[in-house]
Amino acid sequence: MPDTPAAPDAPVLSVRDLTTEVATPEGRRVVVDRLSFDISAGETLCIAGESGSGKSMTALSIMRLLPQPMARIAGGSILLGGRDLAALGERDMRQVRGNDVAMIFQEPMTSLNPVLSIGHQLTEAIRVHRPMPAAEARNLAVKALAAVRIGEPERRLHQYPHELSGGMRQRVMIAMAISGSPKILIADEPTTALDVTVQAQILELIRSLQKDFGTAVILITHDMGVVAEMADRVIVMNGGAMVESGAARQIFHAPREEYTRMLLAAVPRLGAREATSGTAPPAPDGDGAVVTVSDLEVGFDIVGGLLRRPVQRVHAVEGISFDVRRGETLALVGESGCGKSTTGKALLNLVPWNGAITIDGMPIHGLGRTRMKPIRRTIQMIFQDPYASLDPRMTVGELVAEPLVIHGLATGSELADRVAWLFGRVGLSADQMQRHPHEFSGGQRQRVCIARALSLSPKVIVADESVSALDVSVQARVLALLQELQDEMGLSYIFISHDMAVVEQVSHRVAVMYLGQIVETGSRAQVFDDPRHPYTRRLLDAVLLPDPDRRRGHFPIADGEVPSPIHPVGEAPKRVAMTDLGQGHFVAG
Amino acid sequence: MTLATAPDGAGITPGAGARLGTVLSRLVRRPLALFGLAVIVIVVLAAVFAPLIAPFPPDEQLFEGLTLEGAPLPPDSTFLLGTDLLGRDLLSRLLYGARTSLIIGIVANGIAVAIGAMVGVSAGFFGGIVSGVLMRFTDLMMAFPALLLAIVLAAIFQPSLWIVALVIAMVNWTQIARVTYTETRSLAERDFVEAESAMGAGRTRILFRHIMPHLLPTIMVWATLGISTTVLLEATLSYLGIGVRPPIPSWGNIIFESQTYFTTAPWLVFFPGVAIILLALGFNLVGDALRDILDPTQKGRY
Amino acid sequence: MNRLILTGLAALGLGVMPIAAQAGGEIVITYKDDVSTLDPAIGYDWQNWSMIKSLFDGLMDYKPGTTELVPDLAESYDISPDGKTFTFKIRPGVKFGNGREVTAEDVKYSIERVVNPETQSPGAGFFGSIAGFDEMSAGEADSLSGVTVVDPMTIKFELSRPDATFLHVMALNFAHVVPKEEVEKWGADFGKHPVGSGAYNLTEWTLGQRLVFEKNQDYWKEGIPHLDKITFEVGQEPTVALLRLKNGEVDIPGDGIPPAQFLQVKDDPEYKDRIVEGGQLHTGYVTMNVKTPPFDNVKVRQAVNMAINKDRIVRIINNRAVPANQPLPPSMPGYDKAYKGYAYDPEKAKALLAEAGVGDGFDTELYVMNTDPNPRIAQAIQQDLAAIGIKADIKSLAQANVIEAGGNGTAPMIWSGGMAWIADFPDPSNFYGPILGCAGAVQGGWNWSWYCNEDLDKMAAEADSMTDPDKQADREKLWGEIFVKIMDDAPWVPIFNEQRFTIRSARMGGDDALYVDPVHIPVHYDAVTVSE
Amino acid sequence: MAAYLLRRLIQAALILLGVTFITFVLLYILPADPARQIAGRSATAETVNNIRIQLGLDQPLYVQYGRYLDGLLHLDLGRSYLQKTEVTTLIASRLPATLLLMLGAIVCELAIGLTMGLFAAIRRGGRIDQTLMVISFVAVSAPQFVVGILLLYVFAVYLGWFPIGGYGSFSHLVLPAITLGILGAGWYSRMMRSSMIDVLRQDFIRTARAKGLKPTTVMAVHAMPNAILPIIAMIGIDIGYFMSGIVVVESVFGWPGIGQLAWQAIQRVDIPIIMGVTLVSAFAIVIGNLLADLIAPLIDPRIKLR
Repeated sequence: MPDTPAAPDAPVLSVRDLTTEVATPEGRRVVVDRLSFDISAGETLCIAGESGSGKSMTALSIMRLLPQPMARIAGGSILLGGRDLAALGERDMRQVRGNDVAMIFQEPMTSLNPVLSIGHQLTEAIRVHRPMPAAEARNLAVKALAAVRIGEPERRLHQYPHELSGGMRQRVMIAMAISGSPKILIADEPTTALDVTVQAQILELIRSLQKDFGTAVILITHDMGVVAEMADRVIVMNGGAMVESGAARQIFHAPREEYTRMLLAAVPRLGAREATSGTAPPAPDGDGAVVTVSDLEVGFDIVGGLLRRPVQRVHAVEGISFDVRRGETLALVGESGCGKSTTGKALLNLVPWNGAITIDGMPIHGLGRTRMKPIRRTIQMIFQDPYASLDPRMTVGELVAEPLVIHGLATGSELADRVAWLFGRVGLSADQMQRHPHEFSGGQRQRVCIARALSLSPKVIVADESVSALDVSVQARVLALLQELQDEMGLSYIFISHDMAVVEQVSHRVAVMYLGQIVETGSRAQVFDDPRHPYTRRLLDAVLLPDPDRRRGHFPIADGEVPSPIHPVGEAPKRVAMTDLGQGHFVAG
Repeated sequence: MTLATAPDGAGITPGAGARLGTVLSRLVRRPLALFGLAVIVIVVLAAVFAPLIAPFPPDEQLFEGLTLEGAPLPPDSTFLLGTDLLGRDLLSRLLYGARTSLIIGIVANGIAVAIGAMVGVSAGFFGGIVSGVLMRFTDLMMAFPALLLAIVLAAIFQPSLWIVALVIAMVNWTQIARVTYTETRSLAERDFVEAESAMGAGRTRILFRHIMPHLLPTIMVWATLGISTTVLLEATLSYLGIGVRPPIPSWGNIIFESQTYFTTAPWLVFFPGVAIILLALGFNLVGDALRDILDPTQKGRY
Repeated sequence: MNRLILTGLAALGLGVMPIAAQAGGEIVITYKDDVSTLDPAIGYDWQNWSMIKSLFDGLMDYKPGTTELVPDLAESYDISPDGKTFTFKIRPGVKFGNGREVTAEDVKYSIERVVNPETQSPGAGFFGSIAGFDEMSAGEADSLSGVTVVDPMTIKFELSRPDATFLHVMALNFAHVVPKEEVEKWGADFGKHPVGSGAYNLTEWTLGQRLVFEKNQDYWKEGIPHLDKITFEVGQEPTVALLRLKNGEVDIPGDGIPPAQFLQVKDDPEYKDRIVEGGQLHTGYVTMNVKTPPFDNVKVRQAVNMAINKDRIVRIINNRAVPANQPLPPSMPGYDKAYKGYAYDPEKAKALLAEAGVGDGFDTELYVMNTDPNPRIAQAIQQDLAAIGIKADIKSLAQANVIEAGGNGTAPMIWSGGMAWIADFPDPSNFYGPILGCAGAVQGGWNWSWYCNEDLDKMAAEADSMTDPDKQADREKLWGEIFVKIMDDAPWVPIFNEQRFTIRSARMGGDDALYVDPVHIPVHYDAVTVSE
Repeated sequence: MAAYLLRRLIQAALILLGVTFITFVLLYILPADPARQIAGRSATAETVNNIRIQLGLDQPLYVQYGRYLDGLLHLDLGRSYLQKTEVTTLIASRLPATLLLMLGAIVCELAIGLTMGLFAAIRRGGRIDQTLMVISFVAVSAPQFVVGILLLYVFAVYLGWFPIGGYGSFSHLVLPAITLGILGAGWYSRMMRSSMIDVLRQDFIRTARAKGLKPTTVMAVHAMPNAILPIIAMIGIDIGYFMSGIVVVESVFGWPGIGQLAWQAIQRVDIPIIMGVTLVSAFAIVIGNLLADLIAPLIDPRIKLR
């Protein structure tokens, strides 16, 4: 390999035939297959692909942070300024990490050390490659925090990760990454775990930093919206190999490969509902509501003092009312902490609450486990994280059979038949029943959850962020499945989500929640076409469109922390008053 | 906590027998686990067939087993592992002692783990007053000098193997209770437990089917580590008069009886010591392997 | 607590031994247990016994290394013909550590202090023969009517009954003289701040670590003590003490040679000359509760006596004892040399059991104290009993629990080791009353076989009233008869008489007998010397 | 915080009360008579009874206990039956040595155990790991007496590096502390290993490595504090274990700790001393646990004291 002189137009990083293997009990498996690409200064390269496509492995290969001892680079080269990172010793590699190439990770919650202060983690990153007095490093740290638009940077230095919101932590991660002025910044799904508005801020931040520092950015994402928003060039990966690469515009407007087209087709697009959704919302029929909620309040006490009396109260849900009719999908939309999931749990009596809820005509307030049991056959729930909500020690067959066993609905061969049928219904094959959840992909696991929820033939399903952790193509298929089941069985859904594009696709009616209260509610058309509440508009603005020609442009990066729902005991937050805009469209204020 | 599945899982899961078979075959494929299993099997066989294998009765004080000055004999062709301070054949005593030590190691430790896990799990799972009462009681017992309890029990009851096991269990359960308590609390917060509730599963079911199995790894560590300390604790109790009744041998009391002689008769400490260490190691190796095998999420990982 | 010298030769030599030329020097002695108290009224374990003797003096003492009584604080004494009045003339000019002279008042005060129930002295019972004892110990009188201060230097004891052992009693620690003002100053803590008229003064006591005795410069005996300073280091494992001895850091391991190292040391040419062997007034025995079937049958008890292989038991403890066949140790006056006892004969034992109707054997319990080698000895006994069909469960417990089980009669059999009777003074009576007489066969008593023979009690009373020194031989003979009669009833199995073995550093001087002194255990601190 | 401390201290007081009560009841039903121990073997039944009355042992349990509690309120633990000395004096004289040995032992345990656990975790599954695991088992299973004497033989008698037992200087402390350290290290190394393996899997370790930090820094600064958290609770428990005394090691090394005092008292049913030592060790356990709970938030800021 000839030495590449550092010419102005020469690529900063040049990857050639990179091959990475992982050892499995079944033998070696190639996870990155002869991948080659270049990236120049100031350029943003997006590596797009779904889970298992090898995109993260690529990033870890470049950083040489592959999980040891199972994974290794099996071939190829990674040229950075004339050095081949793939062949570099660990000691030299340390000089590269953080200095030449920096990385930010998907999970800001777990990627920062919980026991070290922000200041420590930041100054450490600064001083590791440039020894300097502590005070000087502190100044640089403050500057770095300011650069990522964190307010009161001085104070933040003394804070710990758990005291910051997810968005803030990701900013700290970015500050840490840029503090060494790296030539290349690798961002592995930097916004996936964040709320939409925060995601928009972070992307905006990366873009502006890149502009200021001329850093080359390798952005790894499964979200084609993010790709469209950010990429100069795109690499689409599947199964470890590159499927297609090219300029962003070309990929989005003239994809050459079938896989790319499929990927793009699966992306939910805001405002495209007529094009994708074949089913029109059914007219609300006359037989009334399956679920009615009125004046629901959920709060948690924070105790303290000598006698452990409540001193503060988290007002998670603060007096909301809605109803859901048969065959209807009501979407509860909002960002983390707005109370939408808590509402979902209250519907199943999983948290203590006040107010009134009736499920299929039965009031459920104060029902114990036993008396609640029959009602659970009417209402079921699908959780956000299909992996966490399936007991990892049981086989999926057992898991799907469980509700039937619990309710004593089937035994023996009847049970087996029923489970097999459910498997078939959600698109899984019955011979997979004896496997454990971890042996399945995310989409398959969510299908297991759906099969489980369906097993009792409920009338209502609460779907709590049920598709947000899935790849787009999988997401589309799961959504289609839900749609199908609704059409077939007349199910009602309470669809809890933060993703406006998805919500637009599936819902009949929408309720936007903010700080435990509903700020706007109405039919899908009303909310999406005529959003009245500023928060609704902000949510809509934050949605990324999978089209590089329609980039959102400027989004305020302000250090916006959501106000806290915690109040001292006896001080309830102010209830918002709803204004009726007619035809079921209500807005706060 | 059992390997078997509920009867209504038929057709969805393989039967218990089949599963035990798979577990065993997986176990045997790991060299370390195989070694551990072999040690345990040998000890169990030694215990069961002690009357057949042992060259002498374990409690016979042989005239030729002591020198004229009353010193024990080092290993030779008659007494393969030497003799003890009363002229008894050490090998025979070790073989019979395996019975006591296995029972103590498994039963006493088992009871301790069971009580500890029960208290910890109940406190962690039910919370509220139950948790308050149980954990304060645990604190109390932890702060209480165990030795004193043992002495009083010794003076009140007829010391027998089962009393010994009970006393050891009383002494050892508190730490396990603490550990399982913490772990249960975090398990109870897990999503899948909530999912089970949402589905209508009763508390019992959640507890037994969904929480207990996850405590297995932790319990396994404590159970295996506890083996050797338990065996030695029995020896301490022997010393206080609440151990197994002499002349019944246990590995622990052989060591304890002769530890001051270890400079003059090292075999009396060395052989039982090695036996205890090997047994503990065996249980630990098998425990480690079982933990990996029984945890489906670990399957296929290195 | 007294020991009689076995090697009569050494005892003879000692009487004429000149005071060693070397004076001065310091030695180190170790003990495992901390010293509990140095109050002569309280201290009653074998460790503090001789320490107290070196800090305090009584009216009587023994010649070093022997059991020969000699006047100590008493210059002379006089016994009335009826043997009921003892008058002592106190040596003038003897001073307490605080500088005050010892007077007859002090003697009276000291003995009344021991008898006073509030002192809770374990030695009160020894003064039972003094007139007025019962009143005082019942709390009805403030003083002993039988003790009179004749003049500041003369004290008179009147007894309620003749007591041949009274002079021995006056040599007991409990009769040692304490200064009233110091006792009152320290109150209950006197035991930690002892002030006496002995050869040494306590100059340092760091609890749990060490005690330092320094020579009493004003001591009345010329040239005594020889040593300037003794340091007692406590809390030391005997095994380690031996290591330190070998290293030259320790002069005498107070707890003796640990059994585990005994043979090693004994056979080591470097050390075998430094080992001193001596007898002690000790018998190890097994009691059988004569109130509990089947031990209520004398044949069963005799069978047990025949079943136990004492030679083997002696071998187990490395021959550090001699097999015994009667309660009295061989060196005790009254020991019957002709008596053969029950020979080891399992066959005959079985036959006796059959005669007693328990030919198939029976189950019983053998209580034993839980320190080595006692559980081992118990196991040897257990095996011997098993050979004749008696299945004995061993209950190995803490000392206090065994004593309790013996005293309340729940223990069918007890091996006495570790708590065994070591005589307080060299007189056979000391081996009878509490442990074989009717007086001890009560709730909380020390007669663990609950053997009570009224006839023998009468004989014992008769023997003890023979105070005339000329009748000493008759008295011993009478005692010998009593013990032989006891053996006919066989409430005990005498197992062995233990020998004492001590080791000393090379620089320690003085006669061997001083290191196995029958009274000053382990060493006669006042009399030993050190070279350098 | 103040409220938390106050509540914990009240809890502690209740636990101590419970411990004294149980101990008292146990000693009450224990078949051994302290009066007989005091009276000695020459005593008549009358004398024994007399002593029993003087000590109030003839009173019903609740009266005796009430009296004990009353004394406790005035920090009076009573006088030893056999030594006649105040229990507070006896315990106080042993306390410095016990505390010192405890400190030394915990330092050794942690130093040896954590290092072993750390290396085993880094080399998980490798030969070093397996060797260390066997060593930890030997350590857990080894009798204290044997380890103590062996160390004494090698380092004090043979090599002469340390004194043969005793108390007073740092060099006296080394061997007993190491003896206890070796034995405790078996447990700590196992705990450290599993805790460390957990931590090394965490994302933030990858972040730290991505910064280009040296492996030692990653371990010491990022992994250790996280891994050590579950171990702190264990130290709290250990404190109690050491405070109740380690008879064997104390006597092997001639260390004037509480253990020997307690052991003698138990053998002779010296109830005031047994009660006193029990109380002190229970107090130490309670305080140890409290300290562990107080230290935890200093290491992990996520933990809140409520």
